[in-house]
Amino acid sequence: MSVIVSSLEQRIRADNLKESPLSTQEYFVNMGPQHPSTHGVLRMVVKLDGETVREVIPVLGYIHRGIEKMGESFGYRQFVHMTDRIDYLSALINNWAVSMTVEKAAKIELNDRIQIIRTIMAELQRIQSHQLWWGVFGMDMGAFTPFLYGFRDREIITDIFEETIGARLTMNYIQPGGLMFDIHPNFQKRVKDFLKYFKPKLEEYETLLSGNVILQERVRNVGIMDAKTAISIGATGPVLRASGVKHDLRKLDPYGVYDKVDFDVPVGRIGDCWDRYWVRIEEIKQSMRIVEQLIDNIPEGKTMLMKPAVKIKLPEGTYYSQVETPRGVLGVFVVSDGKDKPYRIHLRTPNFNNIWSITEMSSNWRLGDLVAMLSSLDVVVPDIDR
Amino acid sequence: MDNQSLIAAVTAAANNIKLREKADRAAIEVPAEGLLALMQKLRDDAQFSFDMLCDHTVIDWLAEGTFEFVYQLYSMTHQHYLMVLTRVSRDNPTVPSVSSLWKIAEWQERECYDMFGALYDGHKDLRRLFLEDDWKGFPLRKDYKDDFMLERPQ
Amino acid sequence: MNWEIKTVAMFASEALREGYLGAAGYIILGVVAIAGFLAVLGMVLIYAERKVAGHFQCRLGPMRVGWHGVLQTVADTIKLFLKEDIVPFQADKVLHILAPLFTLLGTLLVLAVVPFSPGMQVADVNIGVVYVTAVGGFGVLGILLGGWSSNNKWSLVGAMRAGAQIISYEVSATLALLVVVLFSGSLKLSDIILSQEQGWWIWRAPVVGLVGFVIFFIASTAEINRTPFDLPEGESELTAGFHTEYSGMRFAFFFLAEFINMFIISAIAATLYLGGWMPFHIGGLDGFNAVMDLLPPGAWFAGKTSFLIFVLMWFRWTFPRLRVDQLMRLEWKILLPIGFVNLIAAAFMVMFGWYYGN
Amino acid sequence: MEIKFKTLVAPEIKRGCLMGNMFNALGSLWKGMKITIYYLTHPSTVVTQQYPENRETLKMMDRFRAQLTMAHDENGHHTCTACGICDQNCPNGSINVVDRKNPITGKKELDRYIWRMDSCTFCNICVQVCPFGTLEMKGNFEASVYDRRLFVYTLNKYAGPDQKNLLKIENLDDRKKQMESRDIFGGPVPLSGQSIAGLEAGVFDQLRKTEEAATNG
Repeated sequence: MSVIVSSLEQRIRADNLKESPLSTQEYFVNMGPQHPSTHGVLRMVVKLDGETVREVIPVLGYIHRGIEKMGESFGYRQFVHMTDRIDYLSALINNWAVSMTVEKAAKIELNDRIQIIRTIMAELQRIQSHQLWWGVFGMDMGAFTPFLYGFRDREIITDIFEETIGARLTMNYIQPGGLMFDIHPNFQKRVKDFLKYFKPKLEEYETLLSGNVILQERVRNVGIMDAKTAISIGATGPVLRASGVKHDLRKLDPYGVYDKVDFDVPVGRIGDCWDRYWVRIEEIKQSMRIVEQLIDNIPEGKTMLMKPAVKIKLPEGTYYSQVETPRGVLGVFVVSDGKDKPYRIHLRTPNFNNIWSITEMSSNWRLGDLVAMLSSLDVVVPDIDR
Repeated sequence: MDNQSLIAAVTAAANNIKLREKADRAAIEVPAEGLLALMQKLRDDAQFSFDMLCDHTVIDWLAEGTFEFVYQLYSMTHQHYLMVLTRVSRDNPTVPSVSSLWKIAEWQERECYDMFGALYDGHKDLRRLFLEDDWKGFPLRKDYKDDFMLERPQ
Repeated sequence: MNWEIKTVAMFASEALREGYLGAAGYIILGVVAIAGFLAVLGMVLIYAERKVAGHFQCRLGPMRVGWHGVLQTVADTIKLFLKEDIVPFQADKVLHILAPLFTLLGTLLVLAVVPFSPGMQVADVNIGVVYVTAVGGFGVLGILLGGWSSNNKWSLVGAMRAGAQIISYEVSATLALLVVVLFSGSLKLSDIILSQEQGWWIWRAPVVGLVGFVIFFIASTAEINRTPFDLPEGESELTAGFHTEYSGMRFAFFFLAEFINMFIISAIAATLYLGGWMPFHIGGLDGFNAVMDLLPPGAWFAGKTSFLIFVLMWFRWTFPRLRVDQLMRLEWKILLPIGFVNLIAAAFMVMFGWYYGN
Repeated sequence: MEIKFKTLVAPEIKRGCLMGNMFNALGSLWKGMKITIYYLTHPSTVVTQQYPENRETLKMMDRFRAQLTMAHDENGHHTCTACGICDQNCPNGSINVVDRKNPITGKKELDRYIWRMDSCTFCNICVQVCPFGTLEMKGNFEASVYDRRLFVYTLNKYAGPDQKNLLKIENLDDRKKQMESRDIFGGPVPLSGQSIAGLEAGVFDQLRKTEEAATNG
C-alpha cells in the first residue's frame, strides 16, 4: 500500500491547468487570512470566474495552538480554562462539556442548584452568541448599524457575566464538580431586567434586518444545503437544523435540566441562508423562554462539590460526552490511563465540521453570496483550528 | 437501539469483532483490514444506518508501539452511537480511507495525517490541514520534539 | 420677483473687454473658490457623516479633537497628508498615481456649474445638464484606472464592478434628468431653476415628477457607490475594492471625491426637482410666495441639499448591500423600463400641457 | 424512531404581484429607516462611555479579575505560608513561589511570591485552591506598561513568616526584624540581576549603565 501526500501548491496548480468550458479565464484569489468577512484568520483560496465562485478551498491553521497537545500536560481542572479559548463565544458551554465528561467519568452527582445555574448560564451564553452573530451577519451584508446594535445588547449579558463570574469572555466558571463562584445576589434581578429589555429589541432586529427586502433577496434560496449533505458533512447545530433535520442534543440527550424545561426546536425548510438566519433568531426566543422558566426557581444548595485543590484522577478508559453549543455539537473525548492528566484529549468542535459545508454549497454563486454563506454558518475560527 | 442490542447486532454482522472494555458507550475493536467493509455495512444497513461520522481521531499508544484509530459514528434515524476502534503499528500507520462513505472523513483524515502522520489508503487529497506543507514531524505524537517546544517543569 | 443671475464667468467676460488682467483675476477667483469650497465641504461632510452615523448607531461619533470632535477631520487630513504614499510592487506606477486625480477632476469640474444662489455660480453653461452628465461620468475613469493599476485582484474586481454599475445607472439617471428638461424646455441650469418659480417640478408635474426624482436619486446613489450600492468598495467582500492599495494623500483624494460626489448629486437633484435656490413657491399665492422669499435663496439651496445628503447618509446606515446581479437587475429590469415610461408620459404631459401652473 | 420533541418550522413567505412586491419592498425599507431615525433623534439612547473622562465614576464589578494581589492586613502581614499549591495548580506557570529558611527560627517561609502577568490567563484557579485565602483578584484593569518586563510582579511586601507566626511574637520590634521588605519589581526577574526563562539576567542594569554613560559623556 502506498499513499500519496500532496500539498496546497499542487492542489492549486493542478486546478489551474484544467481547461474551462468557456473561454473566460479562471483565477485564484486568497480570501483571508486577513479579510473582513472571514471573522479572524480563516483563509480560503477561491477559484473565481469573473464574479462567480467556482470552487472554495479552505486553508486552515492560522490560529492552531495545539490545545489537544497542551491538554496532555494539564490536569482536568486546568484544562477547563483552555476550552474558553476554542470557541470564545460559547466559553461557558465549552467549560460545561469538559466538566460533564469528568463528572460522568468520576461519577459525581450534581445537585439541582448547580444544574440550574449552569443551564441558565448556558442559555444566556447562547443568546449572547447569537446576538453577536446577528450583528456580524448584518455587517457582512453591508449594513454596519446592526453590528453595533447587536453589540450594545450583548454588552448587557456580558455585564451579567462579569458581575457573577468576574470575566467577560474567557470565563472558566463551570468546573468539574460544580461552579467556581456562587451567583451574585443581583444576578436574578439583572437577568429579569435583561429579558424585559431585550424582547422589544428583538422585534427591532426583525424589522431592521429580517424584514428588509434587500436582505431577503440576498439570503433567500442562496447556499442551499440539503439534509443528506449536511449529515454527511457532520454539520450540527443551527446549520443542520436549517436543513430540516430535527437534531438537538438538548432534546435528544438531555443534560443539565433541559429535560425539565419547555422549549421548541426551530427547524428550517430548505437549508438556505435564510433558514439558518431564521433558526438562530428563533433560538434566541427559545433560549429566553428557558431562562424565564428557570430564573425564579434556583434552589438552595452547595455550588462546589469537589475540593478544588485535590487533583482529579479518572479511572482508566475512554470517555466521550457532548453538549449543544450555539454552533453545534461539541464533543470531548478523553482517554485516561488512570493518572491525574489525560493520556489524550480530543475536542470534536462544531465549526470544524460546519465550515466544510462552504465547499459544498458555494459553487456557481457570486462572491457576495460566498460572504453571506460564510456568515450564515457563524464560523468562529479558533474553534476550527483549536 | 440500546447499547446491548446494538453491540449484539454489530457482532453478528461481521466477524473478528472484539468488544472494547472500559468505554462509556458502545465500542468495538476491529482489525484494519476489515474496516472499510464494516463501515460500509454500518452506514448502509437499515438497522444501523450510521449516516454521520461524528468524530475521528487517533490515539498514540507509544508504549505498545501502535496507533489506535477512533471513529465515532452516529445515526440520525436511530439516534445511537457506536465507537469503532482499530489498531495498527506505528511504523506503518496505514488504514483504508472512509472518505468515500462520509464527506467529512476527508478532512478528519487530513487532520489525523497532519497531527499523527497516519496514512489513509484511497484518500483523494491527503495533505496537511493545519500546519504548513513542509513542516517536519507530527506534533501530536507522544515522541514529538522540536527546538522551540516549552516543557512544563515538574 | 425678478431674479438676476450673476456668475463669475459673466464677470470675467465683461472684464475681458477692458483687459486680460481682470479676466484672469476672475478666473483665478473661481478656481480658488471651488478648490477652497471642495476642501472645506469635504471636511464638513466627513464630520457630518461620522457624527450622523454615530448617533444612528447609539454612539457619539468623534468626541476628542475640539468641541465634540469638530476638528477631527482636520486632524485626519493632516494625518493622511503626512502618511507614506505607497505604490504597490509591480503596479502600473503612472496610472496608479494619476487615477485619484482623474476622479477628483471629474467632481471638481461639475462643481463649476452648480448654482448655489442667483449671485453665486462659477459658470452658467447653456448645456448645463449635458455638461453635468458628461463630466460626472469622468470619475469612473479614475476608479477603473485605480483598480486596474493596483496589481491586486480584489481592486480589479471592485473597479470592474464600479465600471459596470456606473455606466448602467447613468442611463437611468439621464432619462430622469430629461423629464425635467422636457418640462422646463431648457438645458441651462439657471433656466431650469427659473422655470420653477411657480412651483417645484417634483409636485408641479404630477406623478412623473416624483417618479423621476426617485429614479434619479436611486440611480445617482448607485453612481456614487454609496450603500446600498457600495459594491465597488464592498468592505466585507472586497476589503476596500478599488482603493485597497491606496494610502495617504491619494486615498484621501478618492475619499474626498466620494463625499463631494454626494454633495453634487444632492445639489443636482435639488436643482432639477426641488427648485435649487428657488424658495418654495405656489403659483398664484403671491402673499405666501413673498413670505417664502424672506429666506435668502442660498439658504434654500443649502437646506434642500443638506436634507438630501442626510437622506443619503440615512440610507447608508440602514440598508444592507445588494448583490452584483441584483444590482444589474434593478437597473435594467426595473428602473430603466419605469424611466422610459415616465419619460414618454412626461412628453405627453408637456405636449398637452397637463401640469400645474400652465 | 420517531422524533419526540416539538419543533417550529420556518414560515413560508408568499410572493405577491409585481406592484405589490414593489410597495412591500419600499415599505420594508421605510420600516428599517424608522428604527435608525428613532435612535438619531433620541440622544439618550447613546451607550458610549467616554473612558478616560469617566474614570472617577467608572466602577468595575467587585469580582472582576484583572490583577492578582496578595492580601495584607492592617499590620502589613500576609497569610502566605509558601506551601506552593497555587504554583502547582497554575496551568501556565505564571506563579513562582520562592521560599527560604528563616534565619532565626529556621522554618520555611515566603521569600518572594512572583506572578507573571504577561503569561497569566486569569483563570482564578490559584485563588480557588489557596487554603489560607491569601490571594485575591482585584479589578484594576489599567495595567498597561511600556516594558513587558514590568509585568513580572512580586506580590508580597515582605519576606518572612505569615500572619499566624508573626502574631506569636509579642515584641513589635522583633516582629519588624523578621519582616524583610520586598519591592514589587525586585526578585529573580531581569530587573534585578537573575535570569528567568527567556530573558537574560541584568538587562535592566545594563541599560541603566549605558544610559548613564551616555549622559555623562
